[in-house]
Amino acid sequence: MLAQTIEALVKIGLVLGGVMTASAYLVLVERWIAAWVQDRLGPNRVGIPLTNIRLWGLGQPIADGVKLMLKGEAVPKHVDKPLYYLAPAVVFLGAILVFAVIPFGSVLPRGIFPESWQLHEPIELVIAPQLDVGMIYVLAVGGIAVYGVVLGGWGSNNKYSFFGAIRSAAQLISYEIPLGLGILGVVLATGSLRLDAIIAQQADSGWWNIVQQPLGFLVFTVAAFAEATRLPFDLPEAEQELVGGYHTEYSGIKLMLLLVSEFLHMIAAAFLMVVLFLGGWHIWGLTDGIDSPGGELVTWPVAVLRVVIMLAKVLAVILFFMIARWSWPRFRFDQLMQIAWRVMIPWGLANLGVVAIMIEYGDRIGAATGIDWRIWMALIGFATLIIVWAATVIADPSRTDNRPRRDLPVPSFLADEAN
Amino acid sequence: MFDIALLLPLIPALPLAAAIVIGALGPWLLRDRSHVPAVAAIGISCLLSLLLLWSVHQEISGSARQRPAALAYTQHESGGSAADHGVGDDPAGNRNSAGATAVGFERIVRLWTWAAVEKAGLAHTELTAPEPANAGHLGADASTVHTPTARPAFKIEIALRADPLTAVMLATVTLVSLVVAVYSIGYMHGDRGYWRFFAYISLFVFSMTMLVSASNFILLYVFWEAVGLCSYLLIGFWYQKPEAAAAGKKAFIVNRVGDFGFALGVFLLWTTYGTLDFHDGAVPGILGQTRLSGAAPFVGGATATAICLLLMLGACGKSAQFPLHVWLPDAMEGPTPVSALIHAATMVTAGVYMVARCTPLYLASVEAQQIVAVIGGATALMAAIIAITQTDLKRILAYSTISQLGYMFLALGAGTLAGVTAGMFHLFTHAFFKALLFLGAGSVMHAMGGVIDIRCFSGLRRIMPVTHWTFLVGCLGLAGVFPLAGFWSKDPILVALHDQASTSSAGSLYYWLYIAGMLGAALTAFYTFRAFWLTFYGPLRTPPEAGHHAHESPPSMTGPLVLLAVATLGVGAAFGPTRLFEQFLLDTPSLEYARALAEQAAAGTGAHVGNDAHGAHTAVALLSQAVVLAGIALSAMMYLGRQIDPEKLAAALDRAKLYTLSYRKMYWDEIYQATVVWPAWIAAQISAALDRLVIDGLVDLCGLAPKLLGAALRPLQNGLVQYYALAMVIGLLLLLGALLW
Amino acid sequence: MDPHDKSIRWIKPPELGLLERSYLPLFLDGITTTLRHLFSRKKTVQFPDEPHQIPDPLLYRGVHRLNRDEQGRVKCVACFLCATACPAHCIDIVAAESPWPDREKYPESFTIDELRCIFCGMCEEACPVDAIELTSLYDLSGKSREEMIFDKEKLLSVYDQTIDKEPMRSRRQTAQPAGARSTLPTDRRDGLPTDNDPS
Amino acid sequence: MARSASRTARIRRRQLVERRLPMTASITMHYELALLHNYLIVGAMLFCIGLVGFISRRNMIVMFLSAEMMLQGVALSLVAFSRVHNDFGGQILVVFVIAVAACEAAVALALVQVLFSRRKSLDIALWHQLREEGLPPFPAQPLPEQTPEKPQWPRLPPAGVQPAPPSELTDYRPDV
Amino acid sequence: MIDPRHLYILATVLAALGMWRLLPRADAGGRLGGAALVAVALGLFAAGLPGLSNWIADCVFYVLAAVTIVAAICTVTFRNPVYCAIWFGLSLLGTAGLLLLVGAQFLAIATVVVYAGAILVTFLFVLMLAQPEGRASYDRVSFESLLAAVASIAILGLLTVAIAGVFQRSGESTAFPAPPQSAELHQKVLHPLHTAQLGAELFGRWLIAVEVAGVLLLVALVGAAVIVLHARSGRQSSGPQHPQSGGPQQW
Repeated sequence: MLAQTIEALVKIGLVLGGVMTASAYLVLVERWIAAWVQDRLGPNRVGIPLTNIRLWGLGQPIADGVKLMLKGEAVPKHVDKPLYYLAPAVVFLGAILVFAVIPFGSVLPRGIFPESWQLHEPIELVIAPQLDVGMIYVLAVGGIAVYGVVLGGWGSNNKYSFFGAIRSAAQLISYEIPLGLGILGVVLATGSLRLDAIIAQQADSGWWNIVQQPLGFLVFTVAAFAEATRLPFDLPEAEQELVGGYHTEYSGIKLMLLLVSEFLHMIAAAFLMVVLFLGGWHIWGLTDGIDSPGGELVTWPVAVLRVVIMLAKVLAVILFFMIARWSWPRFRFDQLMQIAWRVMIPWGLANLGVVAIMIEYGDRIGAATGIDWRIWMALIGFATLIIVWAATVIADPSRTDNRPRRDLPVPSFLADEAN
Repeated sequence: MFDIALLLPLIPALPLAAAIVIGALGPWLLRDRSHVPAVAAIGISCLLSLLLLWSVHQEISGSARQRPAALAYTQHESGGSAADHGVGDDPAGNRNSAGATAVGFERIVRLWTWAAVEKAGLAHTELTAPEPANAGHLGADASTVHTPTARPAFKIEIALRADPLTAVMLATVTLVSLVVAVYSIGYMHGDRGYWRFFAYISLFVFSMTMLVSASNFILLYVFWEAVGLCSYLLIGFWYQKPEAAAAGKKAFIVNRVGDFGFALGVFLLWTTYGTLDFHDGAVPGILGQTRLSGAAPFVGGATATAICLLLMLGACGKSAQFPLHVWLPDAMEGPTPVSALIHAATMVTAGVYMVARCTPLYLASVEAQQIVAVIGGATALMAAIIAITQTDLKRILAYSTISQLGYMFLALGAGTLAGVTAGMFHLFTHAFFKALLFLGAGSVMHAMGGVIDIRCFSGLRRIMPVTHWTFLVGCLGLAGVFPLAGFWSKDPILVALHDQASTSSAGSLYYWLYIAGMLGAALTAFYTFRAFWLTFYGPLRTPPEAGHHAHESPPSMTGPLVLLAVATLGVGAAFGPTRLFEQFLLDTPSLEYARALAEQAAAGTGAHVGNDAHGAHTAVALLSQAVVLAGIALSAMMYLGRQIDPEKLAAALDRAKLYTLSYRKMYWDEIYQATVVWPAWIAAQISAALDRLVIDGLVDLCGLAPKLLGAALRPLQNGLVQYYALAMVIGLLLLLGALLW
Repeated sequence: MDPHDKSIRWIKPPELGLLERSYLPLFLDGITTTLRHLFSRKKTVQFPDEPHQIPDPLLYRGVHRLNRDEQGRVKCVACFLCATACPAHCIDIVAAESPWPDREKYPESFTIDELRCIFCGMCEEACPVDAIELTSLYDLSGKSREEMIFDKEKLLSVYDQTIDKEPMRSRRQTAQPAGARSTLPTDRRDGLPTDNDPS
Repeated sequence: MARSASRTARIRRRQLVERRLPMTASITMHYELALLHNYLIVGAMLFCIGLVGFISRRNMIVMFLSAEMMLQGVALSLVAFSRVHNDFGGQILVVFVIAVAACEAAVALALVQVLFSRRKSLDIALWHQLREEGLPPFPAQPLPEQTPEKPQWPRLPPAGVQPAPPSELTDYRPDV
Repeated sequence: MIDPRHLYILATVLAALGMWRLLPRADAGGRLGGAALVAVALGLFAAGLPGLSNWIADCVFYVLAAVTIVAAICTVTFRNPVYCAIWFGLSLLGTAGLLLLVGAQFLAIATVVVYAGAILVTFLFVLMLAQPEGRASYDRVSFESLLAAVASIAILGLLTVAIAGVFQRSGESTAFPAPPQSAELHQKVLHPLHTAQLGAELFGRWLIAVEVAGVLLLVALVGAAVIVLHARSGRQSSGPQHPQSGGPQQW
């Protein structure tokens, strides 16, 4: 019991510390990339304090954190205080709780701890192993995170915040559906909701889900961007329109929690993309493993290598997130909604249908044609992607008419203005 | 090549499909092209009908050689005691000795069973089983046929039949429909309801073809009603016109009277025969091979008379015969192509068709035959008299239609095989020349801007030569001038009557009918040519509605006219003297039966049908020609040459109120108004008052008590759902408390 | 804005082609631009380590200086034109009787509050004797407000520091090429150039 | 799973141990039965609290929240029964309850939205057309109008005029 | 020895009075007293509950139940509907925890996903859009607060007393069905692949019901859309012009 508690605490500490540190440093990376894309150098001065050692600016996150924590906090007079205080906590909680089920490696080798500790070996590198509802848990926690934003916006009692909150609520609820649809395809292919099982399935077959379900990957990626409110979907805090969106009225450590939560969302989304679609810790030839359930064949080098590969993949995805930010402009809000409801959900459904059919009949098709059915699945997956994309392009569902309605009577507030 | 089983359903199916297509797409897609599906479907149907006709002909001529010699029926003696249960009245008793080997040609196409009720009817053992006394005389196989049936099942099969009668009717109907549809393209051009018209026409063609090819009474009745519906829709096609709407209503209601009789007749048929099929099924069909070949006899006596008269009532309604003829002249409010197609050529002949189809039933009842003949004769004469004085061209033609239909019934009522075939032949030729005349009248109306009163125009032959010549052909055909269709079809009718007058037991009755027919022929010639002279001769006058440039109609209208004129010229000569039509029709089971009966009668009397009286027939023909020419001459004198002043003559006749009698259509509308409409209206008013005052008052009184009670409880219903929920909770509380304590 | 306003001209949005609707060109365009810039040469100047190169010192408006004439005297004649022209009211002049015969007044004290100054160059424009000028010194900083109020001596010392690099305006103008405006087309009726003119 | 197996093993060892409650008599109850008992009571409480809210609250949305709460109470009881019967039936019924609740929420929200847009109020008392004819409408209880506290928005002075410092800052300025 | 049923009756009376005081009323007083009454009543209820023979389980259960019930009471009694929704969210989380405790992993998460993640947020959304400025008068009064509280809580009393009575009798007689053994539970309801088991049951034995529920969801979706769209189009059609005539489409 004690050993298990300690094991859990160690893992929690590892994950929390790692993720928080990572998010701090990812801020630095984000600033670097922002600078580089704009032909600047980015922060590169803050190194070890009181010395001239700059270390390419690696001390910057510490300085930022300290600054935000020590800064005076201004609480506006007009806010709804309980909600205003509750919001950052909820946002942060929602962001951090996701990591309970996200594996950051596979397992540790057996036999490294004494029997008397009664540990369940091999140690799985995830805080809550064996949680049977892993994937839905992710969705549930993601749903909780909406509250923080909504409450922050409402509690701030400020129209920019409120607009941001309302937009955010609509966006997050809408994009939960394509997110779920993207996940469902993978879950269907795996037959389990557990993330380690999803990785193991990809590793065992050697076919990553991105190859098997490219359409699902696309849908999931777009939905993940939107759920993380990253550009081009950062409507809730669109600076040009809403000052700062729902965190306009926040400052100090509360602001830091909100900002860190955004990075945590991004990290979680990157982890999920890697786990669901990019094979997790798997690389062909390096970390192939039929062994994941028992971990018998896992040796220390393999275990470490898997962690490294997984984190490398995650980092790559995060870099993509950051580069994407500077590559494409923000969507208009109506376009955002159109994309969710009229593009991504049909795509997700199409993907789900194709995956279901292939899971059910794939081996028969394979047997009939003499070709591995996973090849068929990949081919059909890409064909589906092209077909639905082409259909979407032709049907053009994301177009909306935003022009003012001149056939309606002038709204009263405009009429007053005219007078 | 084409199987009958394929052809037969296709013929009605195509117009139905066209009707659906036009109905669905007409208002927004087809619009001015609405005629395309209709004409195409009817055209193909027409082609298929001709193919069917040919196929039937091939089948008959192929199978005529190898008809089974005998079905081994024993002769059934006619017993005097048979009368009490209706078997074997004198014609029926005699016919069994005919051998009845030939039962004609028929082919049944069963599409599906619409309804099936097991053990619906009464057991008809007493109908089919021989009397116990006669049982010994029957052969072994006869007893197997005559086994007492269990209670028969009531089955409605969607069964179509192909036999010569149906084939001829189908060909006639679809051909005339095609011609009229083509004509309508020009005539209805630019009308607001263009698509609607062609949808209705297609629907009508579907209904009519189904009617003539139906093989049971239910289906016949259904499509009998369906053509009535189409007729109603098309009469009231211009429903904005109050006259058209009223005419449609009148037609519909008058037809209901006839159809009620028809329905009763069908019920009686069911209770009598235990089936409604024409053909043999599990039970021998009413007109089926079994019954016709003598295995299951027809019911005679009062039952037969009742059945026949009820059916006749239906036929009277549909074919506008004497008491129920009043709707047809009013039906001329519809578009002229409709008058030509429905109210002259096809639908109104449904009654004739039905009576002809049921010939064996009528043969079982002499009284019914005579009544048919009397009604036909009366109608023919009466309508002709009325037509003399009418001034509306279409009404003249309408009354002539009634008159000609009367001729047909006269022929059917003659009760001889020759009469039946003559009636059908008249139906066939009449379809062409009456359609021609109506279409000609439509052409005139088209040119005159909708005016149809012959007093308003004259001398139109100069501006409408084609219409003039074709109309002339039609008039000659209708009048029955020698080589034209009317002569060849009307003459056999008169001959049949003449024969019947000389041979029948009721000779004097038929003699008077023969005279009425002659008189009718004269009057027909007179009024036909009266209208013709007044319209096309004399000084050129056009009504102001026609505008300055009254002109001949477009080719799409004159083309059908010419086609029909050619048919009128040729069809009589082609089928009349050669007797092809008659020979062909004789292979119809019903008529085959009549022939067998006639042969048997002839054998009984030792005479030979149709041979001995050749001289008499020539005399009849010459007499009729003379009468017709006299009528034409008289009209020419009155209206062309003005040797006789028609007004003076009218004034002279009117001293005995004769002219007014004819002009006011013998006051039939007024009589109906006084005897039916007003009493019904008064009764309705009384009933309404009674209902409103007495019955409603009582009911209201009963309703008052709950109302008072409700007023006391009303405040509980305060409209707030939560109070209702609270009441529920309190109720639940009481319930739980009672349960737990 | 009243959408019923008749004066509004409604502009039709551009129709997108199939390819553009597929989002792929935009996608590729965005990512290639980003990647190109990601690896391109950076333009940042590492300021304290590398000196900032001002492209044209003559155009740059930095710290003020008070010019001296040939005899080393302050050129200013205390006419107050610069103080009048200054939109930030940062120039404070105390005039006094000139000790020299060639002018009536001279500034007894001449103070510029560099914290209030907006470096617009109006004073330089206004000065009739080219006494006040803006140099290209940009790294002006101080540890107190008082330090940032430049008096006459300090302004003159700026002149002493910078005179070698930046000659006085009067001398600059001689080096200027012939006036650009004289080359403008004059055949137009109003004689004014337009942006649309193809020449 | 193995962990929970060991936990239940321990529970099995102790499941008949008596436990003394502070006020009541010592109640000996099988672990599963005790669980069922407690869950039923909690479920009943949720249900009844929801009932109170549904009957008495006038805000339409709060009414719906209360209705959902009643569903939650039922769901708790069902799941407890499911466990004590060792059968998935109860849980599956809860799945359907959730589905029905989702439907209800969708339709209810649509209705609320429409009703709100008609009367600009969420008051259920405005909607009593179900009442009998001739009855007076629901009497609105006279309430002292509670004027909302006037929010103090920061205001910019007119251009060119120095903003006057807030009164509380004229005496004491901690930031200077 | 105190019969827990007596405790429950006492608690019911207190809770009814407390709820009455807590509900929004025109006189707007006595809320603190109401809260105290309700707290005492809850304590009495808790005292009547049998222990779970494991102090950890006890703690977890009592904490979760307290969170659930207190949040539920707050939901019903708070004046500000936004707070009501938030409290309801907390109550839902407590319920999810209770479900987790009893081994229904999937339902716990599904409750959070569907209720908290979707339904409640949508409620909140509408509430925020529809909430007028200040506190609405209808949020400060309630219908028949005394009668509603007393009747509803009386039902609670009946239920709790009945439940307690049934369980007390079960200790005496053997007629009560034997509770399942832990091993049995782990074979079925607490199976390690709990979700898969539930899914197999759901899509096997209850497939038709699932289909029906799916149809119901679809109908609700369409219905909701139709209600809103219909209302919207109805508003528009009352405007002076037809929507398509003379709009900006006329370039």
